[in-house]
Amino acid sequence: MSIIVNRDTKVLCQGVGKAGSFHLKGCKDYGTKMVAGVQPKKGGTTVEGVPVFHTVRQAVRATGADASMIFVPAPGAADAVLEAADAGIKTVVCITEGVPVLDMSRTKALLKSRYPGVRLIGPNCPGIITPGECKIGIMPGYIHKKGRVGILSKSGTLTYEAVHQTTAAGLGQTTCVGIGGDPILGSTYLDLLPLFEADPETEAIVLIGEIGGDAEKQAAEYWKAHMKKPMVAFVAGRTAPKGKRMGHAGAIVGGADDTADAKLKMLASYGIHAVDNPSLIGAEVAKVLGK
Amino acid sequence: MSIIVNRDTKVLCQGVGKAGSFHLKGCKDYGTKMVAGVQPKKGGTTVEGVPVFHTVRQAVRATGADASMIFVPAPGAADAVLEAADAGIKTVVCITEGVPVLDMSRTKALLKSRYPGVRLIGPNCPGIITPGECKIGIMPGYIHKKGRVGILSKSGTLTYEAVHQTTAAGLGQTTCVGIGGDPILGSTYLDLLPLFEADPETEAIVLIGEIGGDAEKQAAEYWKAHMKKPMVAFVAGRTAPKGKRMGHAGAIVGGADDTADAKLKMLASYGIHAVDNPSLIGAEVAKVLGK
Amino acid sequence: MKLHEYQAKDLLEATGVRVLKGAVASDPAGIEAAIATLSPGGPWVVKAQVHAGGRGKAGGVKLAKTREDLREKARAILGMTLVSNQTGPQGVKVRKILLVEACDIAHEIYVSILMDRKEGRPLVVASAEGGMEIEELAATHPEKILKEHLDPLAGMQPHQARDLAYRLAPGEAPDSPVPAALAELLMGLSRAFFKYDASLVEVNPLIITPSKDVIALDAKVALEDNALFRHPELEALRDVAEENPKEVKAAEAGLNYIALDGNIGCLVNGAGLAMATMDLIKLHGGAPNNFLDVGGGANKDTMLAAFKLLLGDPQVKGILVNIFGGIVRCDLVAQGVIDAAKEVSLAVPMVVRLEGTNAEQGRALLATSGLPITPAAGFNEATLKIVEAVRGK
Amino acid sequence: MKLHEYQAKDLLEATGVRVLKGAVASDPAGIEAAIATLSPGGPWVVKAQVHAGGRGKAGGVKLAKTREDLREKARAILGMTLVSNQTGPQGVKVRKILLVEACDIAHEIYVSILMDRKEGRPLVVASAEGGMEIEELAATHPEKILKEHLDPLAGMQPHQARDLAYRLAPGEAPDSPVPAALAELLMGLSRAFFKYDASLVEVNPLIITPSKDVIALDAKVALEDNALFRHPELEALRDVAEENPKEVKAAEAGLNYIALDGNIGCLVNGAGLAMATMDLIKLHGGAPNNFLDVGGGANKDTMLAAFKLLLGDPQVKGILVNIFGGIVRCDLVAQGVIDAAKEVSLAVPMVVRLEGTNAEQGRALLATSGLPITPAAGFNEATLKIVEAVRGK
Repeated sequence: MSIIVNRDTKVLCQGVGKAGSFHLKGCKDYGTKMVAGVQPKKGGTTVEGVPVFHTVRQAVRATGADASMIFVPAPGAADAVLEAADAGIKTVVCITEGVPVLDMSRTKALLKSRYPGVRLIGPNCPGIITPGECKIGIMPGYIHKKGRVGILSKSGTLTYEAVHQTTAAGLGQTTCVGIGGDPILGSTYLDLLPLFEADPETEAIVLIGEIGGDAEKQAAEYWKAHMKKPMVAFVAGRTAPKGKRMGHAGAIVGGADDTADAKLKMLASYGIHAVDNPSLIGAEVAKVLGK
Repeated sequence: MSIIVNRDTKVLCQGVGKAGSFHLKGCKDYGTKMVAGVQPKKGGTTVEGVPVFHTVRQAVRATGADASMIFVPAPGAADAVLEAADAGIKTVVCITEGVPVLDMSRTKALLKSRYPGVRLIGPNCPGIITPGECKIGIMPGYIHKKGRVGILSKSGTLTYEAVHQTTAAGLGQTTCVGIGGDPILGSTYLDLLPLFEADPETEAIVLIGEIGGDAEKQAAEYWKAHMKKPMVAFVAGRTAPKGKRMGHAGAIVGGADDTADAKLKMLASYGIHAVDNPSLIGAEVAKVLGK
Repeated sequence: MKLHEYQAKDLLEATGVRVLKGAVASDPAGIEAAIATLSPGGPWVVKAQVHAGGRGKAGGVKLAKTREDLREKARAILGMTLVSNQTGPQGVKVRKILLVEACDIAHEIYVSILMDRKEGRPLVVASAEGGMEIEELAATHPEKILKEHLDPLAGMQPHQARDLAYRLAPGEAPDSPVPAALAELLMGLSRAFFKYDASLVEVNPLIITPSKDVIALDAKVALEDNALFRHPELEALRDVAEENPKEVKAAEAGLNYIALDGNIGCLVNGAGLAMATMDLIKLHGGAPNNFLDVGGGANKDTMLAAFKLLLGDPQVKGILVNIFGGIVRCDLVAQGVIDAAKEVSLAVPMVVRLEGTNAEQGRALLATSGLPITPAAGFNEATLKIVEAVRGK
Repeated sequence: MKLHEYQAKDLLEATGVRVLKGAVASDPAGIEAAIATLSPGGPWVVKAQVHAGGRGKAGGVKLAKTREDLREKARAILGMTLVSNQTGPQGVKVRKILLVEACDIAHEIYVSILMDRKEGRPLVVASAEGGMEIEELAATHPEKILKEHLDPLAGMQPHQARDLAYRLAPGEAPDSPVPAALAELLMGLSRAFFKYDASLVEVNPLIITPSKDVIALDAKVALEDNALFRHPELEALRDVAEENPKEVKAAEAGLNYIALDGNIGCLVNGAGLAMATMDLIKLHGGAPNNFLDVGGGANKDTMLAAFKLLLGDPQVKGILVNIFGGIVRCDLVAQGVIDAAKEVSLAVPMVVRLEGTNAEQGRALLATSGLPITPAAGFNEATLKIVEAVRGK
């Protein structure tokens, strides 16, 4: 089992410029059902053996796609999200980084009021992968292995570390979701934790956080109140100085409770296995699962 | 019994200028629990023996009001609706006429997304009355009589006719709602018909329509599909020429199906007691109820 | 408030819509001045500027190939009485004309934005088959009508404009500039709709030229009267010459009045009751002369203005006053009727029905006034009496 | 992008916020010119224009009562090194000052608008007790902080502004003009927040004068970098002199770089891994010199620019390269490292950890390059090795 995406998910790619077509191919090669590309002025052509349409509506009508991967440049990314939602796409994964915060604020408001059934992941995220079934995003597929751990992360390459470590430990993953590093995200930990808890094959959850915001605290509270599966967590940014934006638009230390140290302590206080050494994530999960 | 408002409803009045305070007094004299007035710069004063506050939040905190009657002039009326909703008021009755259509379109969108539990009646309506218990609006209270008929109408004085006739026929009313004559209304027939159907004391429903829009058709379809109580209907505007706005902002003949004649025929075709003589509404209800 | 084509084009241009503006003339000298501003090589088009639609079929739009031809056609149209299916048989006088360069057309599109009252949201109605009457197309080929709702807070989204553009210009080559230009034009129409609080923005036809330009060739904009307070500068665009003079007069007196064809003058409080009164007159075989809602503030001044309006109309052969006093007190209305009737000298039969607050006192006042007023107890009786009174007149 | 007070005031004034603009000077002649524009009667205030906060306590804001006093204080502040709790011990040089008329103050208010990431909506944070540091107030008297969310599509609604105004100026008489003026000022702040894609709009203090004027006495605006493409005209407001020169240089090279205090230069792909690398260095007793995310496009040019930046910093005593190749191929990264290292002559120890796509090939390339590079297999091992290598340096 898995969450959100699986072998039946039919994916289209919005934005098939250089990056979009490169990753469209990557996902296709991984085995994902890539059914269409979308780009104005490119309708009627093909990219990597996949038909391209001018609009998402056209693509959905022709292919029945139910998920989208967005590589549209930042100025048009929020509009691309809404275009996908409006065309009936249920899972929208926005890889694009640099989307203006107000665009996301407005887009979330519109999604909530007009398209309540749509799940947006990202923006500024590596995507989502169910190993061996469906990869929507830019993660290196080969490091993943079908298995027992659900991974939820604000970071890209740091997620790869966690994946690599859990694969090396022989645990493997059910589904890995990079929720993105922006201040306003389509899906938060809170939106996705219930899915992992409900997924029968997910035995443990790895949560990778960052400085900035209180999403980790909300996750810990939710975990404590509603979840039975063990959770291993790491929070990046212990060395980040206050007020400096650490690459991710959301990774900026705010108030006193918003340091990585404070977050790690907070997580531990809830009973979550908080590790302060990011190279020990896999080992900690193995220990927790008694392996 | 009754719908929406009753003897326990605590009402505040937004806009206590000349018209607002006049009708505040009218409602209070009728027996309505008028608990507050709201007008910036008038906070701390009293109007007709009722304390006035600068803002609805202040008024709600001090008085526990749960309904509002709005007389704020058109440019600020939509904002007044949102102010009431934001302060926790659940029933908002907007009497003001001349509210710009786009203001209402935006206000409905915001009510739906931010304040889904709020019921707006109007704008440009006479209000709502549960005879003997609660009058929120400008209707002459004394023509009403506690009784068996629910009245739902786009028109003001024409509603009074229906009330007068049903009172004269000895039937009386459970609750009468003037939904208003504007193109975009806070509550439509569709929103209120289920309440009348569910109200044990309402035995029959009078629906008074007008040219413009297809609200009457929607009501007829709903009635046919979901309601058991008999309905008597009249539609004003048989003599209205196409393209001319008949007083109410919404009363304008549109397409071919949008004449009063067509609407009356349509209503009759669904099994509704459609009368073409507005002076016979009361008699028709009496006949239908076998009196 | 309806606008003329040339006014609509000015407003649309300001929100980024590409239009052909041309030049307006309202007299012969103006025609010469307008011609001087146009490019020397024709052809050109002369377009009557009237608020009524259907002007093309009515001879209000003409193509001219030479300068002399242009001058002649401009002079012919300016001042003509234009009779279309929307003007009534009496027609309307053409007081202004627009002279504009003609344009080659490869494709005609229909687009409008209006408020969908059912959904409570603005709606784009469009068709790849423009140029013809949209009602006709909607009746015969509903599948050719595209509909797209707009969020009232967010306005038209770029993806909606793109989607519409590709559907409205389906035959374009992949690298054609048309879809992007069309999408941008649609965004401009949406901006105009929201910016001006329009009740209608309509472009028919919106054209694609053989050289792939996308232009709003015609334009119709109606503004919402209730929102004009936000746009005081647009009030100057009102052309009262295009409106019914009786209605203009009534509006000046603060009356809610619509002129009709019948001979029974109606004076009622409340729009719904006013319509129902007209309906009942017709049901009893009479013909209402007007819709007149004196509203909740019916007093002596309103009554006087209303009576003057009705009695000043030679078509009016009788008057029905129907008041359901709620907020309005019937005794005050009766006094208003009496005072007004005395001042204007009542020469036609008048039936008065008073009901509601202080109705008894009002009726008593009328009964003792000595005026030739027929009282009526009920709504039905009142209309029967006035229909009877004017029968054969 | 942070703005100076005088820039922020210009932007706020354009959205209807009442400010005292004064005059800016950046040299002695400018001071004279600025003084000439001010009203002759004092007092006036001289305010250092630096991006760092806390300038009042640091001596960057002074009141002057006479013209001579004003001139002296302006000259003293311009060019001073201002050390506040936000500048670090080295302080910042004052390159610009704002001279502005002083204002009598009856009441000080704090207002800011920023994005609440938890709710995904803009949030107004305000207090009737302005003038002091809001963090302090929030800690000691959280009940004195008002919070009001804004709808991102609709913006601040008039009723929200009114409600805030009455709560922020509670002692006003019923007929006082203050609540309405304050509400209008708040609406102006909201318009500015949305119009400019601000990440922060802050006014502290917002004052009420004894004569009941409502004025934004100070103003802080930060713009969202990601949205600057929508506001090319605002790019000119960037003051690079206020930014860390290493960070400015890095930004010019397209690198995502933040300067820190330690001696281990870090070069990592991905922001999260970069932070985790810094964290692990610290966990092992080392001190990172920087955050540096080379992103997904790590190639020879990026590597070269990154190495130049790190090696040009005398504080850097060792370099850790940590790459988890996903999209990035490790063999290409290794080649980039080799090429760059040759070009800049590597004088400090360097540990390289390559993992992911083509890691084997990458490691082999490094091993045979002849460069003094220490390979590391794992994340942990790599940080241990570099900490060891720079220990005692």
